[in-house]
Amino acid sequence: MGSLVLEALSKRYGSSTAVERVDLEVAQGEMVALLGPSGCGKTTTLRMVAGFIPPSGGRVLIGGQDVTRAPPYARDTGMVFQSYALFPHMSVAQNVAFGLEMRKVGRAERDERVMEALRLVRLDHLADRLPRQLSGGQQQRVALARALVVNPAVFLLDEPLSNLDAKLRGEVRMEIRALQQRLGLTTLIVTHDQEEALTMADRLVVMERGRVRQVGTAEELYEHPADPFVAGFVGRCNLVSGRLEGGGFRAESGALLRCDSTGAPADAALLALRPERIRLDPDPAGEARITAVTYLGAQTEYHVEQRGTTLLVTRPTPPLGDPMRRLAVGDAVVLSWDAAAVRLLPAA
Amino acid sequence: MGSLVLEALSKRYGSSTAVERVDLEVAQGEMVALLGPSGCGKTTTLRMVAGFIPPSGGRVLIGGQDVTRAPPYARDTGMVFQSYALFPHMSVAQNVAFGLEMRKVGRAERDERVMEALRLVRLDHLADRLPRQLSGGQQQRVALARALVVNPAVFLLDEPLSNLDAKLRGEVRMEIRALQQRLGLTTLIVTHDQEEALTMADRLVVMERGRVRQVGTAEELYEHPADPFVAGFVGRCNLVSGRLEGGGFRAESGALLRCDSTGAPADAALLALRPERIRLDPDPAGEARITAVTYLGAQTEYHVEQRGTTLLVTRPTPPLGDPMRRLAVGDAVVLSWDAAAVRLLPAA
Amino acid sequence: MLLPAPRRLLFHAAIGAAFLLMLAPVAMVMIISVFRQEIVSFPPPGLTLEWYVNAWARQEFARGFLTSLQVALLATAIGVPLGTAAALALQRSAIKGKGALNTLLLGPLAVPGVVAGTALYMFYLRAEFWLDRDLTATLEGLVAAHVLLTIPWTVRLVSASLQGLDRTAEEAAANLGARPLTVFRRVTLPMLRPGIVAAALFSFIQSFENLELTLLLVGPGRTTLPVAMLSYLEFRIDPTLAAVATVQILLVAGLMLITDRFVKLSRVV
Amino acid sequence: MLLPAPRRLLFHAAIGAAFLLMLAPVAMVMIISVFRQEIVSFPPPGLTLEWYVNAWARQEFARGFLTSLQVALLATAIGVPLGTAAALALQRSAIKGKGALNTLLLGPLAVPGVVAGTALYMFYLRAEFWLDRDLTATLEGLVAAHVLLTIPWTVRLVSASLQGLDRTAEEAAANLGARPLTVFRRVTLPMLRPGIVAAALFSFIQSFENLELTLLLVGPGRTTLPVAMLSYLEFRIDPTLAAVATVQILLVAGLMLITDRFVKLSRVV
Repeated sequence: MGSLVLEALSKRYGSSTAVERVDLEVAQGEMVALLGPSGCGKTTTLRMVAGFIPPSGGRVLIGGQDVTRAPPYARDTGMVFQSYALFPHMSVAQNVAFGLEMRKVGRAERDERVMEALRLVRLDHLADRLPRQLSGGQQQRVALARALVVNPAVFLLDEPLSNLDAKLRGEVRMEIRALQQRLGLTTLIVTHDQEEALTMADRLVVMERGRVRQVGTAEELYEHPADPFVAGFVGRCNLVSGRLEGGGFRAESGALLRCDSTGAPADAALLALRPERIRLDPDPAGEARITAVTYLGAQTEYHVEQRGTTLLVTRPTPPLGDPMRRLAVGDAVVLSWDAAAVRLLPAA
Repeated sequence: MGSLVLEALSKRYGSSTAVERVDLEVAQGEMVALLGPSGCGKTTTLRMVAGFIPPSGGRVLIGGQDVTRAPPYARDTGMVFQSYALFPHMSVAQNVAFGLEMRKVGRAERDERVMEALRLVRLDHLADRLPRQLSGGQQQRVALARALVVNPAVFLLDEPLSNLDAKLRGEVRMEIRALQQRLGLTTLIVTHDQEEALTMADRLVVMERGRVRQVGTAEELYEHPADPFVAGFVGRCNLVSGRLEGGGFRAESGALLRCDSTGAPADAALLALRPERIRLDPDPAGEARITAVTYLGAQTEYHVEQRGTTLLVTRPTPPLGDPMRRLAVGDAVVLSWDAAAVRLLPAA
Repeated sequence: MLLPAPRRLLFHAAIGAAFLLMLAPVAMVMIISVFRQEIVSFPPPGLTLEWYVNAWARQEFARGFLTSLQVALLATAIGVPLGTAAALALQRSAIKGKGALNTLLLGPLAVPGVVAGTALYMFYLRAEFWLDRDLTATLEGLVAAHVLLTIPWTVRLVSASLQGLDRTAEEAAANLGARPLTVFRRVTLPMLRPGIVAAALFSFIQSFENLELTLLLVGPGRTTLPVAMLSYLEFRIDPTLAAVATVQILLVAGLMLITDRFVKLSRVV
Repeated sequence: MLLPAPRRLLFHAAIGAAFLLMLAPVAMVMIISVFRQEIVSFPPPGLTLEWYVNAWARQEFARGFLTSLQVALLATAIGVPLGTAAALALQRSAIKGKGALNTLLLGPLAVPGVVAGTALYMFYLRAEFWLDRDLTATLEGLVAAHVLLTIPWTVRLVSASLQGLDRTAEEAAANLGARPLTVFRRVTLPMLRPGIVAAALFSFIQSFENLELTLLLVGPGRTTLPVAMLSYLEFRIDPTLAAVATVQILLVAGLMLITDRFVKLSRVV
C-alpha cells in the first residue's frame, strides 16, 4: 500500500466538477507528477491532499491513515508553493525553524536541524537575511528547506519552478530531484510543463478537465498514449483522422497510410505518429511536397503535404555537406515509417 | 542601403552602459531578431528606434532619413508592445482607426482600411468589442492590426508572444511571420526566446550586456558561433576549457579530445561541441561512463563522464527493441564525433 | 481556509456590530425627522413631513443650502483641474524628493480643521490689510478656502490613478502619430477618468460638509448649511434639524450612488 | 516620455503653486506665533515665546490638550481592535454583498460631521432617557462618539492591507503545523502591522482633531482642545491661538514622521 493514497477523490463546485474520482497510489520514496493544462484540476487535487480544500467525495490516506477530514495542520505534509509563500517578517532561519517550533522541538535541536536543512540547499551563509533580500532562486531553496526540515511523510510541490527563469529552472529541477532521491521522499508535484514532469518524476498522471487520462512512466505515456489528448500533450504528435482499411489506415483526405493494425481498437479513428519517427528522403518522383522548413539548430522541422494530409516531420539537422541540407519548400520527397511506430487511437 | 540602419547606436545611463555602439542594417522586407537574456540592451535598442529613448550617441536612419532626433510621433514605425498597450476606453475598431485618424485619413477610407486590417487578423467580427472583452490572443491580434493599418516603414515587435500560453504562442508565431512575409514588412523583433528567434527571423542579432556578440542567419549562429556566449545561448552546447595540443584538444581535466584544428584561433581555449553531434555506442571496454539518463520522449539525454570531463549527449530515443534503449547509469560507452563538428573558440 | 462554524458566527456578529455602531445614530436621526412628536417616546405617535416643511420655511436653511451648493460647485470646478495638474506634475516629472512630496500630501490630514480655519482667518486678515480689500465674509474668500480643501483630495486620487495607468498605451498613441497634447486628450485623460470623477465627488462632499474651515469666514447672509445648523443648534434642538440632516445625508449618498454606477468607488478610493 | 523644457518648467510651477497654496496659511500661523507684535506689520519687530507661555497659562488650553489626548488615546485603543476585527470579518468571510459593505464603509464620508454630531447628540438624549444615566458631557460618551470616528478609518486601512496580503503564507504556516490562532498571531497579524499602525495613527489624529462630533457632547470642564480653541476664537483672536495651533500641528506632524519611519505611509494610505 502506498505512502499516499487517493481514493475516488472528487471536488465539485456547485454544478461544475473540478476533480472527478481521482485514484492514485504514490509509493514510499516515489515521485509522481500531476501534469495537465491549466484548469485540469491538478492543483485542486494537490490542495485536497494538503487539506486546504475539503473534498466533495473520496478519501485521502497518508501512511495508511485516513486524513480526509483532518485540518491542514494535522497532516504530515510539507508543501512548496508556487509563490514560495515565505514569511516576509521572519529571517531565513526563522522561516525554516517555524515548522520545528510548531512541533515543539527544543531550541538546541531546532537550531541544528535548521542549519542542516540550510546546508542541504546551500544557503547556510544567508540564514539571517530576510526573504526580500534574496533572489528568486534562493527564495525557492528556502521554501524547500522549510518544507523538508520537518521530515514530512509526503512532500508536495505546486509548480515549484514556474517563477524561475529558463536557466535557473534546469538547475533547480536537478537539485530538487537529487534531494528527493537522496532523502527518499514520497513526492507529489504539480506542473503544466511536460519537460519538467518527464525529467523529474518516476510516474506521471496526465489530467484533463478534472479526470485522469493516463498514469504511467514517461516512456509508457510517450510510447503508448491511451488517447489523443495524452498523445498531443506529452510530446508532439501527428494526429490524422480516418479509418482502418485492409492493412492500412485511410485518412479522411484519401491518403492510405502505413500502419500495424494488430491489436488496434475496433473503433480506431485516429492515427498517431510522432514527428521524429518519420523518415524523409529526397526523391524527385515522390508524391509528397515540402510546404515549410524550419531550422531549429539541433533539429529541423519539415511540414510535408501528401495527398491532402499535412504531416510534421522532425529530423536531426544533417551535417553541412549532406544533400538533405538543401531541401527546400516545394521539393518532392518520400515519407516512410515503421509500421510499429504508429499508434491507433479511438476518436477524441 | 537598408530600410532601417543603426549606426554606432549607444545609450548610457550615468556611468552604466545599456547599449554600446550597435551597428545594424535591416533590408526592405527583412525580419531581424534582437536576441539575448534580459538586461542585454535589446529592448533599449528597439525603444531608441521607436523614439521613446534618446540615444547617447550614434544615429537611427529609417528609409535613408536620419530620425535620431525626431520625436516618436514623427517616425514612421508601427510597434507592437509586450503588454499590447491597447486603449482600454476605445473599441477594437477605434483602436485600429487611431493611427489613421492621426494621419487625417478620411472617414470612408478609414473605415475601409480598418475592416481590411481586422480581416487580416481574422477579427472583423469583433470590431465593436472593448479590449477587455477579448482573450489574450485576440488582444495581441488587435495590436498587430493597429500597428499594420498605417503601413509603417518599419515594424517593431517587443516580445510579442511572451504573454501568450505555449499552445497559442506557436500559432501566433506562424501568423506573424506569414503576415510579415506577405506584406513585405521591414521588421525588428525583440525576444529572449531562441526558438522564437530561430523560427521567425531572417537574421538574428545576439546581444549581451549592451553589445552585439554576433549577427547572422540561424544556421550561421548555430554552426559557427563566434564566441562561447553565442554557442551557449543559441542551442545547447558542451564547452570544455583546455588548449590545442598536437592534432587534438587537451581538456583541463587531462582528456585528449578529437578536433580539427585547421583555422582555429591561436588563442583557442574552449572546445564547443553540440550534444546532438556526439555519437554514443555501448562498449564494455569503453572508458566513458554514463552518469545520468533522462528520457524526454523524442530524445534521450545522457550525461557521460570521461576522464574527469562530463559531456552532455542527446540522441533521438531509439526504438523499443534497440540495445541502446537499455543503457543505464554506470554503463561503459564510447563517445565519438566528426572532427568537423567541433568549434574552437577563444576564452569567454 | 475553512473556519469552524462558531468562529464564522462570531465573525458575522463583528461585522454586524461595527456597521450598526456606525449607522445607528444616522438611522436614528432619519427616523426622528419623520415623526410628529418632538420629545422622546417610543413608538412615536405618527408620521409627518412637517419638520421638512418647517426646515425649508426657515430662511437660514434654504439660503445656507444654496450657498453651500454654490461654494462646493465653484471650489470643485477650480480645485479639481488644479489638483489634476499638480498630480500630473508630481507623478510625471523626474524631480527629486517625490516621496517627500507624496507624504506632504497627507499634510492636510495632519493640520486640524480648527487650526487650518484659524490660520486661514489670520492669513485673510493680514491679506486684507495688504491688499486693502475684503476677503473674509466674501464668496471669493470662502471659495478660495474650500479650493484648499479640494486640492489634496484631488492630487491624492488622481495620483493613485496615474500610478496604476499603463504608460505603454501613451507610447502606443505616440507611435501611431499622436503629438503629446493629442496623447493627453485622447488617451491619458480618458484613462484617468475614474480618478478624476472620484476626485470631483469627494471634493464636492468635502466642501459641502465643511464646518471648521468655514466657520470664521462666513459673513452675515452668506452662511453655509453646516454653519447654519450649528447656529440653530445653539438656539434649540428639535426634529427640524433632523430633517435638514436627513436631506443632506440623502443628497450626498445619492451623489455617491450615482457616481458609483460609473466609477467603482471602492476600487478608486 | 520626454517633455520639452518649457513644459517641464510649467509642471514644476504647478507643483510649487499647489503646495504653496496648501501650506501658506499654516506657515503664516507658525510665523505669527513666534513674533511679539499682536497686529499686522512686516517685518515684525522681534521674536518671542510669550504667546506659548500665555497659551499654557490659560487653563482651557492646557486642560483641553489633556482631555483631547485622553479621549484620542482611549478611542484609538478601543476602535482599532474593533475595526481590525470588522475588517477581518468583512474580507475573510464568504458573506454576500461584500462589495455593498465596502461601499458602505465610505458612508462616514457621506455623512457631514455636523449632521453626525447632531445625530449622536439626539441619540444620546434619547438613550439617557431610556437608560436613566448621563451620556452627554461625560468622558464615556465622548470616547464612544470618537470610537465611531476611528472605526471606518481602521476598517478601510486594514481591509486594504488584507487585500494585499499573500494568503499562501498563512497556508504555509498551517501546512507546517500551526493551528488557526497560531497562524493569526504569528503570520497574519505581523503581515498586517503596517495597516494597523497606520490605522492607529489616523484614528488618533481624527479623534484628536475632531470638532464637529465633539461640539455638542462636551461638558463644562471637559472640553477638548479644538472646542477650546473655537470658544477662545469667539472671544478674541491673538497670537496665543497661533501658538496653540502650532503646537498641535507639530505634534501631529511629529507623530506622522515617526510612524513614517516604520511604515511607509504614502504606500499604505
